Amino acid sequence: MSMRVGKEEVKEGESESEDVNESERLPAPPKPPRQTHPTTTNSHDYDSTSDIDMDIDEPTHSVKRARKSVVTPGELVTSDPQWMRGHGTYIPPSTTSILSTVAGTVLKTNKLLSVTPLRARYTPEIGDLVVGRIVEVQARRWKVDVAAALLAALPLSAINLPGGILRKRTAVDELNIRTFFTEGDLLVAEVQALFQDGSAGLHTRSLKYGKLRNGYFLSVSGTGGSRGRKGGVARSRRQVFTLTTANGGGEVDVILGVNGYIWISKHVNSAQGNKDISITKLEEQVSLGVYSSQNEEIAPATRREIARVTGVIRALVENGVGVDEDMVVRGYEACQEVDLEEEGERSDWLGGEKGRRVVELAMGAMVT
Amino acid sequence: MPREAEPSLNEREFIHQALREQTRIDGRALDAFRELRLQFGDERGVVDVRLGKTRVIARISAEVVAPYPDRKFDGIFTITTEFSPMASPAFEVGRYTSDEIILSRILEKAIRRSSAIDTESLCIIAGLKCFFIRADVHIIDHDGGLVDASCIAVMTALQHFRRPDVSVEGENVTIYSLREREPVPLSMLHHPLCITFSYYDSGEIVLVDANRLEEQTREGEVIIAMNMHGEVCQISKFGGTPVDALVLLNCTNVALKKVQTITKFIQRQLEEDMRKRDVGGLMAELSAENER
Amino acid sequence: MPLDTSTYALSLLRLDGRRWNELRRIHAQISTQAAADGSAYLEMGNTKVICTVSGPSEGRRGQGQGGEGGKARIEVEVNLAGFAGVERKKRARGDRRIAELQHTLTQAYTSTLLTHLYPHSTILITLHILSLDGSLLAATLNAATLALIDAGIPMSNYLVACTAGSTSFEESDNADPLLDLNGQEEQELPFVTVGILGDGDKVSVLVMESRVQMSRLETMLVVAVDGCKRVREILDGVVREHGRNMVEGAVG
Amino acid sequence: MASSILLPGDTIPPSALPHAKNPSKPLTLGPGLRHTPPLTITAHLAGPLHTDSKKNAIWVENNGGRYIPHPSDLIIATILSSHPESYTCSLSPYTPPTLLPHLSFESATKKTRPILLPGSLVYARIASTPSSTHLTSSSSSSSPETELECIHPSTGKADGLGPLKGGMVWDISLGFARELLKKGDGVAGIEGVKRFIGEGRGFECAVGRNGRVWVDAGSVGDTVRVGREIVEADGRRRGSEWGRGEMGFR
Repeated sequence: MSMRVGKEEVKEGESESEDVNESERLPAPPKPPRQTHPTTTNSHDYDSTSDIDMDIDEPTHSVKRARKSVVTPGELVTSDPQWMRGHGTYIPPSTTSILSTVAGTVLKTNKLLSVTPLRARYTPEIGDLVVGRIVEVQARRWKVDVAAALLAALPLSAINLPGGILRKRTAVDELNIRTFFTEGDLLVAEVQALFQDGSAGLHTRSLKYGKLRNGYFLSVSGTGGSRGRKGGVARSRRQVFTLTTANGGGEVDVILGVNGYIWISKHVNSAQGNKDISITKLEEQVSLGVYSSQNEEIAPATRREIARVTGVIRALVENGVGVDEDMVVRGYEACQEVDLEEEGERSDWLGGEKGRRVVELAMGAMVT
Repeated sequence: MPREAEPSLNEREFIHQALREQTRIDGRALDAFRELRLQFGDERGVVDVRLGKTRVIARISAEVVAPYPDRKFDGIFTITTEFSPMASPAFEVGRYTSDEIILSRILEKAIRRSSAIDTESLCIIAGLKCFFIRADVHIIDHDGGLVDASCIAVMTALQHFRRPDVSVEGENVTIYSLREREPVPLSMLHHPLCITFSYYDSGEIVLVDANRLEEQTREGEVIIAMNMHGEVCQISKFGGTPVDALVLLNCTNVALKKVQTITKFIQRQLEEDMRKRDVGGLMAELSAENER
Repeated sequence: MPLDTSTYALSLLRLDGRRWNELRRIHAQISTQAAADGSAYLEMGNTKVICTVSGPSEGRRGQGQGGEGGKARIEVEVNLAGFAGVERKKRARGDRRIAELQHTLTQAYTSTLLTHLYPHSTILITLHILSLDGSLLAATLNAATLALIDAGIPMSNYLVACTAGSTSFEESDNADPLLDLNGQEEQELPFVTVGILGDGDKVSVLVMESRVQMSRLETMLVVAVDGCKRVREILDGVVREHGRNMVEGAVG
Repeated sequence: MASSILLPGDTIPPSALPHAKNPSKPLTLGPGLRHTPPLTITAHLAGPLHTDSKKNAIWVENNGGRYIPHPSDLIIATILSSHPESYTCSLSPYTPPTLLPHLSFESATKKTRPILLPGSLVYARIASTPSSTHLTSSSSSSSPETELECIHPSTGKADGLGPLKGGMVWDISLGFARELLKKGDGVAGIEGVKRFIGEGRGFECAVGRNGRVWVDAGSVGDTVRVGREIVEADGRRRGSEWGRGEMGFR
């Protein structure tokens, strides 16, 4: 009796020849007596999808078309060995064909084939601007939730210590670590390094970064992440911008973290008008309030506009539109237009039908 | 806290390489079981099973209880498993590992659900009194193959066990002690046994009765329970690397041969034990008759 | 047995009017739960399952980091609603059957997902069974596959599952195979649950809990594998449909 | 050398003490013995008593199951994980994890150190054990964990220590491992192993005091053969004890 089973050739992705293969490998399903096989009703409904399968089998074809069409896990992207596999693909052992591992769209960069998932958790990349939340304080670093697979690390040595950039980190700072950031604090930071396991190292060594206050947090994660995915934050030239709002709301800062975390806050003119102040002076000024967790006074009108911007972003996400500076500005303008059209009692809630109108209007503005 | 040693990379690589060359590190053929030894206790229904270094003790006990209200005509039969930390550093008291859940579920499916015991025969008076047969399985030493060894232990112990004889007169039940009447064997409908297959290289290499090291390095397992008449009682392949359907069908054929061999071995051992007991047993019976 | 075979032999129609090789209606949706990283809702006939996936994310404290060998750990929680069956049953928390189900799903996805891409992290799959009418394991596997795709977690292929049964336990000539058993049929007839990876004959999960002649097994396996391929087509259609909506129709 | 079998609590008669050639050398008590001042020595392990008059040492041989690290023992360790400055290693399931500093390899610097994946094997020496009340722990440091090293602390040479590539590991009893490593026949105990293995075979091997033998004989078949011969020799050696220990189960 032999326990070794000879390996039969496995043919990948040839859906047409599947039936032939199967009968060689396993006996065909037996026919019950006096019974003719009804054709399977289900396969008819999905005939359209199998057309796509076949098109994609052609390597040259697939890459051109794939910008639009969706591949699903296990689908053959190409069997042409000239391509290199990138994210979202894999090569089964002892073959040269590249299969997709996620549902998404094919992306080709030179000879690199990758599949961008329709939706995934945020994958950190160096240089990303992210909004995060401190979840753990350790001896010389913080652990920050940035909606990635692993918590990011923010070392004590990678923050601006009060008293100037050039100051050395001391043992006293280590003891007072919670006076800078403590559990639950929100911050904006940049991804400085990636570790072996894919987790990110952050830094806040710039005036742009640091603790967040005076505002409102919004998460569009789940759709968050890279490459301008629909319904998430798009990587763009500017992730941080200031919006001049109507209705006496003043200026509102918007920070679009690439990780899908968004911060909308009252604009504070700390360094305004002191453009020619020396660096060290500026640092001193920074040290005063930068680690404060105390909100400043925010006028009701500003609060209302912060909420409106939040509503606009939420409406964009709900309707599957990528969020970037341009869209937020257009969305906000569209929102005002819709508000003007509305008569009688006005609702500030931007869900449902009104949200959809706002987004349509904003999208229309982009096309023209 | 003890922690079970994970096989080192060297060991993993070596075992794989050896299997590709049809060699197992303990020198067995790929389809060979380790040496199986059965030792019966003085008492009926106690069996000590050794499969290589793996050691399992099963003990059967019976008491008279009221049947479950929804199953008035059936006796009760349960199997409990006990993993002792002495068997392996992986086991802890009071913590259920997935090993334990799988073992108890497989025994449940292979023996109880496949009705190896005729539970109706355990009924004394419908709805009032029945036998409660309990099989306790203790894992004493763990070197792989727990499911196979435990199944052998329970099945052998059930066949070795004798329950007290009873007589019913109306509502009155008399349970005879061992001295009064020769106890009776349990009524068994069939004798299922479990065979665990471990596979490597997506099912290209299939082993039976893997030891612990082989279990730790395998890609997956298939546990097949069957009886010697070719009836499959349960199959469990809980994930693991996918294998070809044909490999699985081939496993059932191998399992049948193994089950037939082991069933015969158990039968022989039971008969031998009977003969040993009979010398004294016959004497006792004779002397009892003389007294009468 | 008598329940099914008696009428089936005459009409070749099963209790719910299906023929031997017909699947029940499969209805599936993905991205149903906004709060989860991935989610899906699946109906196979009257078996209704909702599944959410969270992760890969940093595991809960004190549980160690990730799985063994620098791979992501997969945790599965199955919750069988008290109202899922015909009678309301209160189930003990340590129900071994549920524990076994969780173990099966964990094992199946540990080898299907490309867990080495997410070292030190945990992927949590939560399943709620809202209504139960057979094919419990198959439905949970299918729902989890959809939810994992929605979460964008890389997998080597679809893991789809289906059940198949036989109208007789014995080795006799007039036994017919049946595809996709409902709850009533599962109680009466022997059946297997088969989960296959992709569209070949690669069996990832195989569970059979009934006693049956081994010659029956082959037929049941063939029918189930065939059913899995059809289930895969349906699920793939759902994913593509969803994908098209996300890629093309941003508004409306 | 082995004179009598001791049981825990037995007192060592003065006649059993080694007759030191050099009377000024202090008596060394090995494992299993406890000194109660002024002059009583009692056993706290069961086993045969061994004496060495050259070293003026006395100890109880015990084939106990659990390995307890002692400084300068040679062991085979499995890497569990890597940390900024050291690896965590496992010696046996019941021994607490030990540390192996990254720089403790031959010619290792911050930049060029061996990268060892979890599950790799290393042949190492125990550098220090946590300070304890053990009689033998004279050279222990105050580190809370056992530390390993793969270089000779003074010469900086590997002396055969370091990562083990390929091959296979077999478990043997602790007593057998000690026996193989005895008599200073080469570092890795290969001479000890050769006493039990037929001549005419080339193979590499390393014996760890934690009850593990690593063997690489080139081919799979030869490695299996050598490994099984060692394991069988171990079985034969304790065969008599085991045969008696086989209790009839009642």
